[in-house]
This record gives sequence, structure tokens and C-alpha cells, in this order.
Amino acid sequence: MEVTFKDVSLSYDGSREILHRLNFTIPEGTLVSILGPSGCGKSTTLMMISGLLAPTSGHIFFGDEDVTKQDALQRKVGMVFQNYALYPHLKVLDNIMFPLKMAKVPKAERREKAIKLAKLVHVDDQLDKKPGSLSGGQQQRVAIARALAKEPSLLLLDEPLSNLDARLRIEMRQEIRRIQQETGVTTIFVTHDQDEALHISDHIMVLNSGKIQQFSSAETLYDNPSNLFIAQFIGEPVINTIDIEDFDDELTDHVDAEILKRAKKVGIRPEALQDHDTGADTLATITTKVKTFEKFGREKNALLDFHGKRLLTTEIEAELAEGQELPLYLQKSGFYLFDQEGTRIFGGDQDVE
Amino acid sequence: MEVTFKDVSLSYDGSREILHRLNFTIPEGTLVSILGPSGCGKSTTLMMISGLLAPTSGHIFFGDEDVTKQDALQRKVGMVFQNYALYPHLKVLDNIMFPLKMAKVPKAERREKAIKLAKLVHVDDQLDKKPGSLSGGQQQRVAIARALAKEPSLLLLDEPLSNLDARLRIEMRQEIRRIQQETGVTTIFVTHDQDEALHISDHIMVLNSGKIQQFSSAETLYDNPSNLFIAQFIGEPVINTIDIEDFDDELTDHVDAEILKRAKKVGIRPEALQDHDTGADTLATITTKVKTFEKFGREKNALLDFHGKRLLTTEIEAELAEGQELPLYLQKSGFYLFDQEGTRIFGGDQDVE
Amino acid sequence: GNSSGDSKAKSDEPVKISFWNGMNGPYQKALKKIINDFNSSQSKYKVVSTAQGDYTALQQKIMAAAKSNSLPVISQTTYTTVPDYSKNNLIEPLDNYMLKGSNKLSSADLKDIYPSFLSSSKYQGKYYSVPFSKSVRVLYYNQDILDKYNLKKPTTWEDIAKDGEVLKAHGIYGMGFDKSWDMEFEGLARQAGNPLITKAPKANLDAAPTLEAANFIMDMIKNKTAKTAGEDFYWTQAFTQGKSAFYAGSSAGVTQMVAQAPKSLHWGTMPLPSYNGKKATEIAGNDIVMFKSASAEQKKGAWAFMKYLMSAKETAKWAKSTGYVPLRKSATETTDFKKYLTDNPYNKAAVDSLDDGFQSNAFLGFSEYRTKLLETVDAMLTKNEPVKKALTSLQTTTEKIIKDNK
Amino acid sequence: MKRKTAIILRYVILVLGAIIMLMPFLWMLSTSLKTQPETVKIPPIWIPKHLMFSNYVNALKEAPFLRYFINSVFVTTVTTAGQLLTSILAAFAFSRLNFYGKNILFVIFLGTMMVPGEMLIIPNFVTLSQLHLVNTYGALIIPWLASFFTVFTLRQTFQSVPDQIYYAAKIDGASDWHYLWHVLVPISKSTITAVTVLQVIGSWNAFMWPLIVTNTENLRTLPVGLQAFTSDAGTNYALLMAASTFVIIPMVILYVFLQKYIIAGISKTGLKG
Amino acid sequence: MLNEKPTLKSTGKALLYLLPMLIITITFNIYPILKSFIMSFYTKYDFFRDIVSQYGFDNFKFLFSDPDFHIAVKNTLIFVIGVVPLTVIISLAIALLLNRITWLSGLFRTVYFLPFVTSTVAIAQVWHWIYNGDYGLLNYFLSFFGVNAISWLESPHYAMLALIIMSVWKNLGFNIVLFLVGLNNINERYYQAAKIDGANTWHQFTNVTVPLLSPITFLVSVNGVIGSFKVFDEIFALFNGTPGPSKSALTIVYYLYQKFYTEWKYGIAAASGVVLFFMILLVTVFQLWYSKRHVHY
Ligand SMILES: Nc1ncnc2c1ncn2[C@@H]1O[C@H](COP(=O)(O)OP(=O)(O)OP(=O)(O)O)[C@@H](O)[C@H]1O
Ligand SMILES: Nc1ncnc2c1ncn2[C@@H]1O[C@H](COP(=O)(O)OP(=O)(O)OP(=O)(O)O)[C@@H](O)[C@H]1O
Ligand SMILES: [Mg+2]
Ligand SMILES: [Mg+2]
Repeated sequence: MEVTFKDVSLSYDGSREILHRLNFTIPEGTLVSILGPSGCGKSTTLMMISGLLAPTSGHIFFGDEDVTKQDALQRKVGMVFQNYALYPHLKVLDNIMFPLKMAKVPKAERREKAIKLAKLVHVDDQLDKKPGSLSGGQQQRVAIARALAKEPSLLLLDEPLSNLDARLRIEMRQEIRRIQQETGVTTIFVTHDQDEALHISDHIMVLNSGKIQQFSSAETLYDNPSNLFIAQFIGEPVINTIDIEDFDDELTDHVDAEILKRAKKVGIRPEALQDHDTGADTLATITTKVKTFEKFGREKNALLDFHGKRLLTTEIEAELAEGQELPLYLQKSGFYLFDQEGTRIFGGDQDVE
Repeated sequence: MEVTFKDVSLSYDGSREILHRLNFTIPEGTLVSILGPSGCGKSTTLMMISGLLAPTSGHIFFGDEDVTKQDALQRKVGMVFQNYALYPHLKVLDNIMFPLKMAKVPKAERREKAIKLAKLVHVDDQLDKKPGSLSGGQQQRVAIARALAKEPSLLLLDEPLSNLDARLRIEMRQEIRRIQQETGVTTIFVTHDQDEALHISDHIMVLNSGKIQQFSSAETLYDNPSNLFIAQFIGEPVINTIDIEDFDDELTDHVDAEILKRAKKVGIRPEALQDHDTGADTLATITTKVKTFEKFGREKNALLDFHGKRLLTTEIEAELAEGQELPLYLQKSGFYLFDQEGTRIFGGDQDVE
Repeated sequence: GNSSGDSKAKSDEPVKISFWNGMNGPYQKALKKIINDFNSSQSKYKVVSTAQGDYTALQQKIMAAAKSNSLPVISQTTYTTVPDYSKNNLIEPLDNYMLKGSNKLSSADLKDIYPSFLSSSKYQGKYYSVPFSKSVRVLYYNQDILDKYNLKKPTTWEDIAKDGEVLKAHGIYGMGFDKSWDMEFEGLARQAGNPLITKAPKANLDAAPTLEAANFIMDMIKNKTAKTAGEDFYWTQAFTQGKSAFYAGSSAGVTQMVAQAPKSLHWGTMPLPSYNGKKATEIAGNDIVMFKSASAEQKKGAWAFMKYLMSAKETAKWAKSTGYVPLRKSATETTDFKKYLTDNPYNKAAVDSLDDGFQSNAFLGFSEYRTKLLETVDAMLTKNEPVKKALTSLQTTTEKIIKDNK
Repeated sequence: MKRKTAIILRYVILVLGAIIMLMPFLWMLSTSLKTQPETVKIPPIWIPKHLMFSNYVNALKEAPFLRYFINSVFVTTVTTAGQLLTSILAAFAFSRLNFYGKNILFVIFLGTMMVPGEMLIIPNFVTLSQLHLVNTYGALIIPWLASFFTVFTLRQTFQSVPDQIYYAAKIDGASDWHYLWHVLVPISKSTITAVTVLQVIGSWNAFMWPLIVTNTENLRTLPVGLQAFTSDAGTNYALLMAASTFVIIPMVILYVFLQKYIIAGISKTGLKG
Repeated sequence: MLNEKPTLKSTGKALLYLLPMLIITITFNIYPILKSFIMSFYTKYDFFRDIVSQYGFDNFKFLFSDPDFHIAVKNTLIFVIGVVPLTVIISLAIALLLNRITWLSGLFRTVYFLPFVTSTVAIAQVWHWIYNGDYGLLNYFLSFFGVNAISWLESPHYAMLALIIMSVWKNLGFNIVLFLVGLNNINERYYQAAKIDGANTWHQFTNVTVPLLSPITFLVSVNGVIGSFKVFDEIFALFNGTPGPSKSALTIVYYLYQKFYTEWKYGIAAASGVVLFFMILLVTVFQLWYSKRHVHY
């Protein structure tokens, strides 16, 4: 099912608009992640797709059909709610079976299917419990199983893995991806975990303050952030951002003067600060001073001082002493300039949007 | 406040035991994270510390005082619940002020304090809303503010950041860490995010199936996993685990024969498979065949075939062709042997537990 | 408690006589006026009346007060409760005041009061109550119907039955009864030869005159020449709508009839016709009793008040302002009262009936018996139970009630 | 289209139902404006020829209604407030506290509802008289300060409040007492409003009891005043209905005012879960 | 604590909460109830002076052999079975409708509550008119369906039905209010989940509303059962102080009332009260037992 928003706006109270004229198309059979800061309108968007919330203005299409006026029942989507919304009076098994019961699947079959799904999400040892006596993560998994049980043509998942541990999370996201690819169900996945979004999705939509910031593939998002917000939002550790004024003339020879004039902010990904010359990929050289050097597990972070500003790099192997001077090689990939409005004007692949 | 568990067991229904004879001490003024798979008993442990749940057997001490029989009111801890548990009838501001009201803080003062906390967690623009019209992440932040308002001597946080986006999450955990260090409040932090646990905590307790697997610093956990479960649970990507039988004689010269005989499983961290000899750190050499090579953002993963088993490494820089033969150098740090019961018998620092 | 405490009142203050009653609205006002008159007519006693709502509430209240020793000095009640009250030693026989002592009723007084009132005040040879708010059964007739179908006012019940036959053809009933016709029934039975229960008491419920009376009424009803009010309870409404030529109802209903009847309707009242050459009409209403728990002083005062109520002047005043009947003959003979009757012709029939008035004999278990009687009438009407069968079974039940209460 | 028909159907059913529900009320209003003959017209008439507003004036003259009104307000207020207090406390104990004999005590209390009130009038009168409370406001109020129905209703609502909220309150330093008044009561305000309305009306309309335990006009309440229109001779319906209207109008106003609280509750958030 | 067992301390604390209620209830409910229970064993008794000269089971024996009491028990049971389910179903249905409209909802809610405040005299009058055999509204409606005029209040066959209809009607307002409260306490999110799961309006009702409303339904039905067993006022109003044609509306409380206040047979009245009490208790305990399994708090 292809989902299209045409100028969709929403306001809960009729005065403050939460979403502003959203326009997008989610192609049939893809898995799209929605990323964005807390409170930006992700859940609201899902609620509108599901039909539980009607847009204040604009139109929603499933394929060619305008479904704006259809209610949730008619739209027949599957959904995992952010707060799970399990039926408190039903046992786990009955919760999972509920959509099947509504679809009038014969009893034996629905039972079998529900048990299969319970196994998939590892709650098959909790089938006789009520949601109230499950752990947070178990509840969440039951909610996933319930949504999958329906085999909808559109699956909406609102932070479905937020309460699972890292191992299970990876397993679950792989399962979701597998099922999605096997059945070809269009899936929209809200997450706050970028890694998850990067691994699981065909496309990522980044929302902020009720507006779409960028809607593209994971790599594009990372390599070609369309604005400063995206550059800062995507990537861990966060991109180094400093003012253009903090540079002396390190950039003059390497960037067009015209562009340099318009530029306001400089973004440098931590891995774009190499301790050795990489040849063609190197854009410029800067000199920094080591402030701290830390190691967590496999990660090594060096915090550097550059003209009084902080820079972080992850690319230094050897242990460094504090205060040590360090020349660094700015890599082309991972170096961006942004103008007054935050739009990217240099770096990345200019053609890709 | 130092928290001590002595032989604490718990069963909800009187038949199935959820926690088995837990023994631990959380030193005063530290921040301890509890990590563990979903459903292992993390929330249950917190509930017992807070006094909302009485242990089936065993004793709980705050400092020298046995508080087992005290209820939550007497224990005066602060807590963020996994499901937030905000008061549905109170506005955000009143929710945050509630503990202050109970503590009979004068009205003006409590208001001021609550607004300060609301700013800290970025919900100061939502003060007049009821919890029902907040987004998931906003609710969670209100819950954090409410718990902090109380200024307890013991702070319990049950996955307090699970619904926040990456940026906010980091900001919040840093705030929590800062407040914890400034006030010296003993803090127990349940999370499923290892990265979070590694960054924020003084010690990490790993629970599984109601038993403590290891309680140590973040590095020790990573470098010296006390058993196979820990080794597999901690670290991303997950450690490579293969049976000892899958080795021919690559290890014979490097590991004590006695130990090799007892060994059952071999654990090799992805970064302990280097493509070049590192000298003293290299333990042994193996030959593998490249299966796939992937790149996500900064990450490069090579999947290799070793005697028909899968091995993953993250240490290969250059792009590799499929099927290519590749000699790899097994590093000492990151190579472990585990016996039948899963206990580590080789690798890591044997003295550290 | 308003009896014992108050009796020790200082000598210069009047003795308080508490008086409970079930009078409401205009009746309550009329009563208050008479009490005020009494209170200002002397300085020794002060009657304080309390309206206790309807009779049901009044009965419950007396029961509760008796149980908690907080009875008033006097109270309104139906005379049929006298056997029960006296058995439980709650009420004071009035003989010592009424027949003896300085303030007794003279023999002229006793003769003047209608005998039926006096006889019902007497239980087991002693007076226990004095009559107070009394009404009788009278016959309402619709003059318009009589004129239209050339009928005369009936002199006998048989006339009514005959008129019924005439009117039946025109869809009009001859006679209308209230929901239950037990009062007319008892009247007819007496005229036929015996009261339903004798003073003894002995039940005559399956005696021939009783059966005759019941059959007479039931035959009319089955014949559709008479009808009971049924769900309407009183036939008043139906009468004002011209559904029947006659209606045997309470004289207390006159006020209501006046208020409800359309101005265009010509109607009147007359004493119930005779049957078997005799006349009898049942008296209903309430008496006043004096409770034992009061002090001697209060009792004396209470008697003074009772006597005052029965005086010709006051009873006439009471009758005029309420529509109840006066208690003595002399009260009806004053010019003042005669003028009242000319002004209010509808009220005349009641007064005219008084000479033929009777009241059922009260005995222990009377209310239970009365419940059964009403049930029996109801069974004949709603279950079509044969008269004989119904009354035979009522006889058995009543005999048992009488026996059980011996 | 389907949705529209559903809405219309709803209104049609509701309007039909409303007519049946309204009938006695309209009857009361209409009768209160009739002349006496009109009140007993067969078949009944709904719209009187002349609206007899004078009935109201006349009705109010029949009894000391002002005094009755003040008594009613006083007795109703104190009774309702007291009853709410005792009931809230008891309902809390039954819904939240653990104690020995809880179930048995609950059934015993429930048992008190199973005995017809008609049986209690006399013994309670005796008790009050032993306490020297007959013919005081105390007699009108004290026996009604506990109602197990209210306890039961509140318990059902209190029990629906999720445990998590209770825990959160405990953590926030709220004792059971504070939890009750700062959390449970405000959360349950729709139920509390509902039982308040029911109790106010019950107390306002009480008839038999005030009659029995008082002996002076000064202590009597409005429903007693309605007696003025009934007697042996029949009932003056026009005046009775005028007075009845006067008696119930405060209740209607109260209900209109409070009904939005009954519905508002915690609205969308809800309690369950 | 969540899994705490009762202790002496917690019991003491609970008692403090229960105390005000206990004092009143013991004095004005439990004590008189016990007294009347004991009274049911008095066979010779001076009520006013409280002198008992003989105890025994005669009062109960009398009841079991009294045909009137049999009728009363039968009628009471018919009434309860007739009234309770109807009241629950109709008031729930109306509450649902009222909950689903927005336009004029306040007005409708008030209208449906009015019978609860309207004077009983007016109610009795209107119902007399509705039930009137000749010109009654009900017969008028029925005549459209070819039903011959029924004298509702005068026929032993229909009187009970008439009583049931009026009682259901009279109790609606009150129960609608309770159901409205209950409906508003159900979290919207369960309906959202149910819609997503493909539940149509009916299925939402049976799978979300019914189970989550069960505490209120339980309350309404327990209260309804108890109240219906005790029916009295309605009979008095509808049948002008009689137990209906041919005792067709004679119920236990009516019987009790008659024995107590008009026949002064206190022992028998008390005994009938005891029988009634145990009948209600039986049903209520069954309801409690059922609720343990089917009521979701
Ligand atoms: N109220 C309860 N009654 C019965 N069993 C319960 C109850 N609460 C939790 N459990 C069970 O106890 C175990 C531990 O639950 P707990 O909530 O402590 O897990 P957790 O470690 O917090 O998991 P998660 O990360 O998913 O929140 C689970 O198997 C759960 O099903
Ligand atoms: N029912 C509601 N009434 C009013 N405002 C609401 C309501 N629900 C959400 N909002 C507001 O709308 C905005 C968007 O909420 P939404 O739940 O869509 O955020 P979100 O992107 O899902 O955030 P999170 O990641 O924290 O869940 C928030 O500012 C929130 O406060
Ligand atoms: Mg959300
Ligand atoms: Mg948990």
C-alpha cells in the first residue's frame, strides 16, 4: 500500500498547529523509519495514517484512494502503540488472538498462529498472564505480536522496541525486517534509535517541529544532510559544529570564496578528522591540541582544542597525552558548510537530496 | 545511602521465584546501572529497593539500617517508573510539584523549583497540559522531573530515557550524571542501552534470570566478562562465539593444554580479529575466507568464514572482495575460553572479577 | 419526651397537652383555629397540636413513640385501633372523665351525640375514644341523566338496580362504586339482617343476609349496571364525566366533587336509599384517644379539650369549615348551621344520614380482618371468585383471626 | 452516509426515550397550571385553558415553605457532606488497605442494604429517643451519615485506579491519607459528583423519616409541606404539583450544574489501565 | 506494599478509616437488624414493653404455611428477574447513546435524569394514565398493533408486568448516571487499539466496554437485585395502597409492612424480613463469587 500525505496539517486544540502541511509518499512495500526529537509529531503522524486521528486539513491517500474520511476500522492497518495499549482484561494469548478473532479466523487456527507469534517475540512462557503482571519489555513484545497477527497491508510501529535490551532489539528488528520483506507489507517505523533506523529501513523521514526535514535513504541522510539540523541529529558521536569565524584561513584554498562568504556554520563528523593524510580525500589540514582521550569498549574518543573550540574525533588509535599538539587531516566526506538558514551549501554530494 | 541486599528472593505468586537470593551492595554516592534482558527482574529489584514490594525472603539494608519491613513512605526514595505513572488529573506543573507539596514546601518555592526542573527536561512549554495530551517522550521527561524534585537520598530510575531521541537522551543522561555527582545521591539506573550504562555509571550490575551475573565497572565487564552470558550480552557487535572443536590446532601452542581440555566455547570480540600482526598482543593466527563486507555510517563489518563457522570483524579498513582468503591475528585482549558451565577460564585479566 | 417532663410545669404556666393528628391543609387550619379558641378560653391548659402527615405516618409514629415512651397526651386515630391500643395498655379509658367527675358529659349530652359515634367509642364496656372527624356514605346523583331518561331519585336499592337496566342500553351505569364496595356491602348486610361482625365478636360472613347483600352488588356489577372505580380508586372522576347516574361515596368527597365537577353538571347528594325496608349508612373517620403515659393533670386537660371539641358550638364550627359531619344533633339544629346547609346543599345529605349511621364493630385483629375483607372483595371483582365461595373462606379466616386474638 | 444515519438513529431513539422520561415532569408542570376540574379531566389534557400561575402563590401560602426550605438545605447539606466523608474513608479502606476480616466486614455491610428500611424505623426511633435526639436536627441527620451504597459505589471506582498511581504517590511521599485526598478523590471526582447528586436528592426528598422524628414545624423539611394538599376529601393536584415543582426545581438546577462533572471525569485519559 | 499481608497494625489503621462509618452503621443498621432478627424468634411478645415470654420457630412455621407469603415470595422473585436485567440493559444502552452524542448532550442527560427528581405523585398519576384501561396511552399504542385493550392495573395477569415496567423506568435515571461515569473512566486508548484490531462498534462494545465497565455493571446489578427484592413504594404508588388485583403485586416487603404496621404481628414481620435477608444474601453472594472471576478492576 502506498501512503501519500497531501498538505496534511493537524492541530489538537484548534489553535496550536502540531504538524504543518506535510507532503510525502511512502512507496508500496518499503519500510520507512520516522526519526525526530521527542514531541515533534511522530506519533501524531502515525495516528493520522491509521485513521484514529483526522487531519485538520489536507488529504491522505492509500494508493489512489483518498482515505481522509475513512475511520480506523475501514483503513485496516496494523499498529503498535507507543504505550502498547494491551487489553488489561485479556491474557497474553487472547491479546494476540484478538485481531484474529475480529477477522473471524477459526479458533484453532488463531490459537496456533498466536502461539507462533508469541514464540517469535519470546513471550510464549507468559501466555496465561494478564498484561498487568508482565515486565515492560514483555508487554511491548506482546503488542508487536498482536500487530503482526493481523497481517495488515500497512504496518505502523511506534517505538516498538524501546523497552527491549540490545540483543533482543536487534533480533526483533531483524524479524520485523524479515517479515516485512517476505510479505512486502508497507511498514512505518517510529524510532528514536538512529542505528535501528539506519539498519532496518529503506528510507528515513526526519521530522522536526512538525515539518519534514529530509526524507531519503539512511546513507544520504548521513552523507548528504540537507541541513544543519539533520547533520546534528544523525550520527553518533554528534557532528562537530563550529562557526566559520573560528577558522583562520585553513579553508580559503579549498573552498570557493563565494561559498565561504555565505557560510555560517561548519560541520565536521568525528571520523572526518584523521590523524594521517589520506591523500585525495583530504580537504585541508588543521592543528589542534589534545584535551582528553577516553576509551569505552571499542570506542576511542579524543577531545581536541581548535582555536579555543572543542572538536571530537574517533579516529585516533594511539593513546595521546593531554596538551599534546596534533595536526589533523580534514576529510572531504564528512565536512559540510551551512548557511544562515542552516541549509547545506558545501560538502556531501550536491546532487543527491 | 548505601544499599545492601542480603539473600533477597522474590516471587509474585508464591510459586514461581523471579529473583533468587540476590546479594549485593551499592556503595554510597555511586551511580549503578542494572542491565539485563527483558523480563529478568530489573524493575522488580527496583520495586523492592523502593519498598513498594516486599521480598519473599532476605533482608534489605539502607546503610546499617534494616529497612525490609519499612514501606515506601518511610524509605523516602525517588523513582521514575518504567511506565511513568503520572497523575492523570494533574497538570504537568502540578505533577512535578506533587512531591514538594507532600513535603510541605511553601507554594512559591515549589513552583519555582518545579519550573526549573521542567526547563531542565525541556517540558517548560507544556506546563499547563495534562499528561494525557503529552507525547510519550514528554511524559517520560515529566516523570524524571518529578523524581528529581524530591531530592531523595536514593534515586531509582527505571529505563528513564527509553522514549527519548538520541540527542536528548545523551543530554538527559549527562544531566542526571551531573546532578548525581553534585548531590552525591546514590542512584540506580535501569537501562537496556549498554552504551548508556557504560557512559553513565560507576558500576554495572548485570542480571539474568533473577541472578546477578556480574557486578563491576564497565571496563571490567567488557574486558573480563565473568561468563559467556556477559561476554555475549555486552558489546556491539556481539562477540563471536564458536565451539572449541571448530579450531584445529591454532590454539595448541598458545593456551595451556589443561585449560584447552576444559574449554567448551571460544569467544572472540570482533575487534580482536585484526588484519595485521600487532606483535605482543597477538595470540594466534587463523585463516578465514571473506563472506560479506558491509559499511554503515562509520562502521565497517566483515563477515568471514572460519572452518565453516561465521566470524565478524570490524577491524578491516580496505574493501574486500567476496571469497578472498584472509589471515587474521587473534588479539589477546578480546579472546576468551569458557567451560561447560559458561565460566570464563581463559582470557581477560584473571584477577579481576 | 413531651409528656412526663412537661407535667411538672410551674403552677402559673398552663399544662401542655400535646395532640398529634393527621389533618392537613385547610383541615389543619380549621383545627388550629379551634385549638386557639380553646387555649384562649381558659388559662390552665395549652393544647399543642402537631400534624404528623398522613394517617400511615401517624400510625407509625404512635407505634414508635409507644415503644420509646414518648407518646403525646392525645392523638387522632381510627377507632378500630382501640382494641389493640387498649390491649397493649397504651390508652386510658375515658369513663372516669366522661361519665364521672366534675367535668363529665351530662346525660343530655350523651343523648345528643349520635348513638353510632358513641357506640363505636365503646370497647369492652368502656369508652376509649371520642369521635372527631367523621364522614358518612351518601348517594351522589346526576340530575341531568335522571332528567334525560325520565328517572326519579331512588328510594330503594332495587330502584337503583332497575334504573341501571334502563341506562345500560345507553352505555351509562346505574351505580358507581369506589374501588372497593365493602362499605356499601356492610350497609346492605345490616339492612338485610346482620352486621358482618357482631360486637361479641362473632363473624356472620357466610350468613344468608351477608350473602344476599354481596350477591345484590355483584349481580349489578356482573350485569354491567354498576361499576367499581378500579384503578381510579374513587368513582368521583367517572361521576363528573357522567359515566353513571349514581355514586355511593363518602360525604367527605363533596368538597372534591364541587371542585372537580364541571359547572354545567347538575348533581346532588342524598342519603343512601333503603334496602329491605331499612336504612343504614356506614360512618368512617377518626376518633381521639388519650394515652396512659400522660400525667393526671394533662389527662384532665385533655378531657377538657375533648369535651370542648364535642360541644355543640365547636362541632358545628368544625363541620362547617371541613365538611365533616357534626357530632351531635343539637349542633345541626341551630339557625346558623341550618343556614350553612342551605348555602351548601350538597352537605345536607350527610347530616340527614346520621340517624341511620353505623360503624363496624372493632375487635382485636380488626385491621387484619379488614385486609382480608378487602382482599375478598377484590377477589370477587378481579378473579371472578363466586360470592359464596369467597365469603365462606372469609368466614373461616375471620373466625381464626378472632380466635387467635382471644 | 452510514455514519450520518447512525447519528440520526441515535437522536431518534433518544428523543423517543426522552419523551417517555419527560412525561411525568411535564405532567407536573402542566398540572401545576391547571384549574381543579382540569386536573381530573378524562382523557387528560396537557395544555390548560388558562395558565393558573396563581396556583404557585396559593400553594406557597399553604405551609411555611421558607422555613421548610431552609431546613431542607441545611439537613441535605450536612447529611450529604457527612455521608461522603464517612463513605470515602470506608471505601478507601475497602479498596486499598489490607486488614483482617475485610471480606467478612464487606459482606456484613452489604448485608445492611438487604434489610428493608421499613423495619428500621421503629428501632431507630427508639435509639434516637434514648439518645435524646428526637425532635432535633440530629435525628434528621445522624442516622443518614453512613450509606453503604455510597461506600460500595466509591469502592468500585477506587479499585479501578491503577496500582501504579498509588505507588507513584507513595514514592512522592504521600501517606495513605494524602493519597486519598490529593490523588484518589480528585481522580474519582466524577463518581463522587454522581453519588453526591444521588444523596442530595435522596435526602431532599426524604418524607417519612423527618415526619416521624420531629414534632415541631420548625424542624420539618419541604416534602412534609406537600402533605398540605392531601386529605380525606382528596387531593388538590394543582396546588400539590405547583408545590412539588417548587420543591424539585433546586434539584434540577443542581443536576444541570453538576452533570458536566459527572461526564468530564478524567475524560480522554481515563482511569483504567 | 504490593504483596503485603494483613497485620495487626494494618488492621488497626483500616479500622480508623472505617470508624466513623462503623459507629453509624452499627448504631442505626446493624443493631436494629440484629434486634429484628432476634425478634423473629419471639413467639409471645409484648412489643411495647419489650417483654418476651416465649421463643421458638413458630413465626417461620407460620410463614412457610401461609399461602400469602408463598405468593409474596413468588411475586418478589418474578419482580427481581423481570426488573434487574432489563434495568441493566436499558440503562447501559441509553448511557451509551448519551455518551456518543455531542449536540444537546447536556440537555438529554438532564432529561433522562428527571424522573429521578420528579415528585412521586406526579409519577404515579402519569403511570395511572398510561396504564388506564379505557383511555390509557399504552393501550392506545397497542391498538395500532391490533392488541385489545388491557386493564393493566386491574387484571391479575398484567399487574406485575405493569409494575415491572414502571420500576424499570423509575430506576433508569440513576443507573444511567452510574454507567455514564463508568464509561468515561475507560481509557480511550483501548478503543483505539480495538479499532486497529478490526473491531467494529459492536465488537468494541463487547470486548472493551463490557469488560472494562464490569465494576459498574456489578455495582448496578448488585444494587438492583437488593433494591428489587425490597420493592414496596412502587406498589403503593401504582396500586393505591393495595397489593394489586388478587394480590398479584404482593411482595415480601409489602407482606412485611402489612404484618408489622397494620396487623401488629411483629414476630412474623421480623421473620419475613429474615427470610428476605437470606434470599438476597444468597443471590448477592453468588454475584460476589461471579464477580471475582468476571469483574476487571
Ligand atoms: N505483577 C506481577 N505478577 C507476576 N509476575 C510478574 C509481575 N510483574 C512482573 N512479573 C514477572 O517477573 C519477571 C521480571 O519482571 P520485571 O518487570 O522485573 O522485568 P524487567 O527486568 O524489568 O524487564 P523489562 O526490561 O522488560 O522491563 C517477568 O518475567 C515478569 O513476567
Ligand atoms: N492529545 C493531545 N492533545 C494536545 N496535544 C497533544 C496531544 N498529543 C500530543 N500532543 C502534542 O503534540 C506534539 C506531538 O506529539 P507526538 O505524540 O506526536 O510526539 P512524538 O513525536 O511522538 O514524541 P515522542 O517521541 O516523545 O513520543 C507534542 O508537543 C505533544 O505535546
Ligand atoms: Mg510518540
Ligand atoms: Mg522493567
